[in-house]
Amino acid sequence: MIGRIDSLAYENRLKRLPPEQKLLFSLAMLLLALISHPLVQGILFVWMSVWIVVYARTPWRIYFVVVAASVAFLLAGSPALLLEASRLAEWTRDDNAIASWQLGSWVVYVTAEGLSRAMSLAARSLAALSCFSFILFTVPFAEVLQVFRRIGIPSILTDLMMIMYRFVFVLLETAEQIWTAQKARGGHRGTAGTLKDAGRLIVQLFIRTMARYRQMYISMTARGFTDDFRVLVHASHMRSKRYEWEAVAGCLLLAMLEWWMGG
Amino acid sequence: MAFEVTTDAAEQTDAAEQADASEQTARAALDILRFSFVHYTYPGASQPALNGLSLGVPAGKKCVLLGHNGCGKSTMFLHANGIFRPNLGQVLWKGMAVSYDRAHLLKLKQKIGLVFQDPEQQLIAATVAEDISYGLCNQKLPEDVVREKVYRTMETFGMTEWAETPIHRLSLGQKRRVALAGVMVLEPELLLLDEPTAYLDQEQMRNFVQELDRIHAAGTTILMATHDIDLAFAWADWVLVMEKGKLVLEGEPEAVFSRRDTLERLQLRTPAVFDVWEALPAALREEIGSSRVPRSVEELTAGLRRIAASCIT
Amino acid sequence: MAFEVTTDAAEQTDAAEQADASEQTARAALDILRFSFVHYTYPGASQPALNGLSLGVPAGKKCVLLGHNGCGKSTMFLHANGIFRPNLGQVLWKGMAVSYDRAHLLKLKQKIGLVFQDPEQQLIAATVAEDISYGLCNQKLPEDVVREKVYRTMETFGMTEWAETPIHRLSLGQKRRVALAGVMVLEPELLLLDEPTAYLDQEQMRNFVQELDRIHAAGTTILMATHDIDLAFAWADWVLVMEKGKLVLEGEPEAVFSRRDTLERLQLRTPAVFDVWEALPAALREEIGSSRVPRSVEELTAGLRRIAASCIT
Amino acid sequence: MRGRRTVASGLLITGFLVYLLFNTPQTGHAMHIMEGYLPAGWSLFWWAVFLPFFFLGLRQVQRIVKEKPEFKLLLGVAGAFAFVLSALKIPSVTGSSSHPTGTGLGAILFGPLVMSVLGSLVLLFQALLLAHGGLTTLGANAFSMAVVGPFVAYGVYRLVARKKGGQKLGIFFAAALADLSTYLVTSVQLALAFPAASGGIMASFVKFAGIFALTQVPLAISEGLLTVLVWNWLQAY
Repeated sequence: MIGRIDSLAYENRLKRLPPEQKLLFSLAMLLLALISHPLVQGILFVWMSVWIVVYARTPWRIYFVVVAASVAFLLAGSPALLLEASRLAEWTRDDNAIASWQLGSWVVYVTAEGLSRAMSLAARSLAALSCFSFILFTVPFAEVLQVFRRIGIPSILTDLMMIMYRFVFVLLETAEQIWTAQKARGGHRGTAGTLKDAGRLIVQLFIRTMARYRQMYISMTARGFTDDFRVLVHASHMRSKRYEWEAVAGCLLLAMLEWWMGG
Repeated sequence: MAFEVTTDAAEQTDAAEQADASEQTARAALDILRFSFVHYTYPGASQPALNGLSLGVPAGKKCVLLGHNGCGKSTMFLHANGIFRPNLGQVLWKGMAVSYDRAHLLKLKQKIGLVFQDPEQQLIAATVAEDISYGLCNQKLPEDVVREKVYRTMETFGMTEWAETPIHRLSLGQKRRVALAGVMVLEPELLLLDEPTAYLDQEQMRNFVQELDRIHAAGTTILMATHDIDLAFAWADWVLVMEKGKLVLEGEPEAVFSRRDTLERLQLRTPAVFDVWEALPAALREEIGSSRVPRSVEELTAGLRRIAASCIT
Repeated sequence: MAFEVTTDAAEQTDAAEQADASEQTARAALDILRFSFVHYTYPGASQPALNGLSLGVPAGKKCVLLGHNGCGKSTMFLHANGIFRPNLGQVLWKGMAVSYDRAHLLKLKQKIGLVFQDPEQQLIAATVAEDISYGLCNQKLPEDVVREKVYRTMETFGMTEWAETPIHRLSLGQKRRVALAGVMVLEPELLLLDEPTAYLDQEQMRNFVQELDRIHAAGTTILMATHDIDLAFAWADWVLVMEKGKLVLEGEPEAVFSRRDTLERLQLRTPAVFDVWEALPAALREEIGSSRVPRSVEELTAGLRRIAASCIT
Repeated sequence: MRGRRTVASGLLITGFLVYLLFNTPQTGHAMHIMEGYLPAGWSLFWWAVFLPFFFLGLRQVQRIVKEKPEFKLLLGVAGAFAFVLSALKIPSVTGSSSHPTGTGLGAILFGPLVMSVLGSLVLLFQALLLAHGGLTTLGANAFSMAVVGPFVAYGVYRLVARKKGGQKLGIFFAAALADLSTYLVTSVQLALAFPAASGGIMASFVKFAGIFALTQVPLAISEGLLTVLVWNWLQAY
């Protein structure tokens, strides 16, 4: 998955649209997703998925993996949301239980409210996820960084992010290489062996990271580093009437629907 | 003999192809490692890294693998010892299809030693002796056997005096040799090397090649990927050329490098000695009277000097 | 002319030394960069990395620096643009001693471009265009000037289509070119390159050398450290050889490579073409009639073919 | 009545099976609360709790950077290192795999406030490059992982390592407890947002904590062991 989202964002069909527009659009939708009714959330999920899979041409398999991972999270939390427990003595049937099990002196049961709460939570989460995914798959990280710079995020943060972004891929490659080399030398045998090998990898990676840092400091000095990492904000974007129209109209329609439903 | 493995059938006559095919079958028996129509695409990549690769590594030879960066050499190496598994096609070790269960894979990894391009990525432990022992420890051998093997290997490689040296204090040339020693301690039957001479200076290079010759003389088949055409010509018994995940040319060095048209298409140059030899006046070549193209500058200049000397006498 | 800079005075007569000395003074005026008796020892190291290094880089030439790994080449580069400061001795830029205050250093770094061995170490920004702009932004130039210069440079280097590509998606050859572009955008007068061709394949190497020739033709002095002796001979106007933190040999390529005894002591080989040329029968060399040793295999074979053709006619 | 009960029980068992099946590969990131999971009010609340720590950390970073500009580069590199660590699969003592967080080591090396800045950036990267966690829930996630975790690690390390020969033990507990505290805080966050019908917040906390204990306790032990291993090896260099 690592690097996959990054390269898809870089190759997506909506890459030419100004990143500010895309960010604003998805954040507005995210907000709506958090506060609206399940019906609106449902429509929102479908509509954003269309943006992601149809307009941006994100492979549906990848999008599905992201959604499935979130469903797994929802499922993981669902027992806590659905199951209620109380002492048999204190339990009364009229708790709206739609199912119940007796475990010794305890009763475990599911209420109608619990079920509807879990359902509405799922609707909200999936709608929000689709808005969030739209940013992931259509705005390359470099452009997120550019927007951060333009809206006045402190340079210390944007600098750190730039350095991190650059090094994440350098170090990932190194880590992968060490991992492969360990495998090639017959490593990763059993849990204890694998844990040890992971430790070795981390140590190697740490040493190499420090070496990289020292080299990078020297080469940055050679390039005139004083205290900042200022770079040119280079962007060649094109607005699209068609997409702007659809985004604005859709937003308005959904907001109206929400208002009409008594939001 | 040189086989040009081409999809453009028009380039060859059927008869020649059939002859090649039968010859290949005969050779297949002698190959220690064979790739048969192997396809592999990295997850998320649009282009396959191996696109129906078929090749054989003849047992007991010093083989060289040529090709541009990105032609699939490293991917091929990772298939050879079972780290990657083909999407399609198969890898054969001594004529048997590689099986991908744990036990077999572990054995395969011991029989096929892989030395990576960057020694930094391969050296795992803190000191030289520890690192060399890594592969042995993974085989769960008794400690005294491990100790004995490590010492013996360090002696052969002449590195006993650095045994306790931390890896990061070694020079690049030394690191390369430790990486090699860490693989050779497992006594593999086939040694795969990915650009082992990059960044080495003349002296380090010479030492490294000597080491390889010693290893080969002791009975190990070697396959080395390199960009150094002159080294390839001077050193190899057998040359393989890959492009875009396929084998495009294979054969003895002279045969391969005489396919100028193909090499030019691949933007590979020919060895300097080879070019000079071909450009020499025919009379001179006859006078030198070597039955084959000299493999190295030393060999060529020795030949030239010999005739100069004979002119004087 | 070749100067062997040796401490073993017995090797040379006094007269010759004096002649050399006066010649060196005359040349000093032409040197864009000069090291004068520079000593440097890394903190904690027992051996000095530079041990009284004196050398000059002649203005407007394509220079090559040879020497084994660890001979002090990289340390010398880091002294050249003022990142390291000599323990003893001085560095002169256009005849003036380098001064180590902030403002001067920043100017010096702009005039002396340094391209490191590993491009990963030099590239910092998220995309190609951003990275190329980094050095300019450090000079606090107005944004439109930066933009214009970045665009012009990307165009000259033929990389406009990758302008917005993240660095980690580039190939090694492309990364090397971006690193070079990021330095050249500052229009340095002297370009220092540390082993720029390692790991490159034939095609990438050819492109890179073409790029360097273009940069040189546009008026930049180049000093390249390399282990590739054949490339050095084919490409350089001036060759410097270092050992153990000292200059041991300098001069025009033919002169330097004819000092076989010294090179052998240093365990450096001579260029293949050079060896072959020297071994050719004298008659043949005369027939080819080149006034100087051919610099590359192409030049030599072209010469040989020419005489072969003239024999036929 | 009995039929309905059997069906319900069957559903419950299937649900648990699906849960275990899907959840295992995710364990390492199970503690990132996903986008949209928290109601808007709680998202905002956790952002408000998290931001003061973040700003304090940022001020400290800026102070150090002013003196030593190269510290910026070092921090960036360290952040990338932490991100790459979190993408590694390490075997958990139960046999499943998980991902180290490196929070413990980071807090010991850089101090908890600096780590809160670095940790939040790592979380942002995990959100944008790996789709783990989310934007609205970033405040809650950052509070548990980049604020509470590092502070606990730092405090525990200070407390235990002060005693003679307690360094290794200190490292182990710092790393393990940083993980555990993160998981407890996340459970609190979820419990507050979703109180149980009977028993309220406390009951809900027990339920959430119980679920994640399955994966998080072994993970915390693995992480503690791993951190000690790494620390020992680093000492050898």
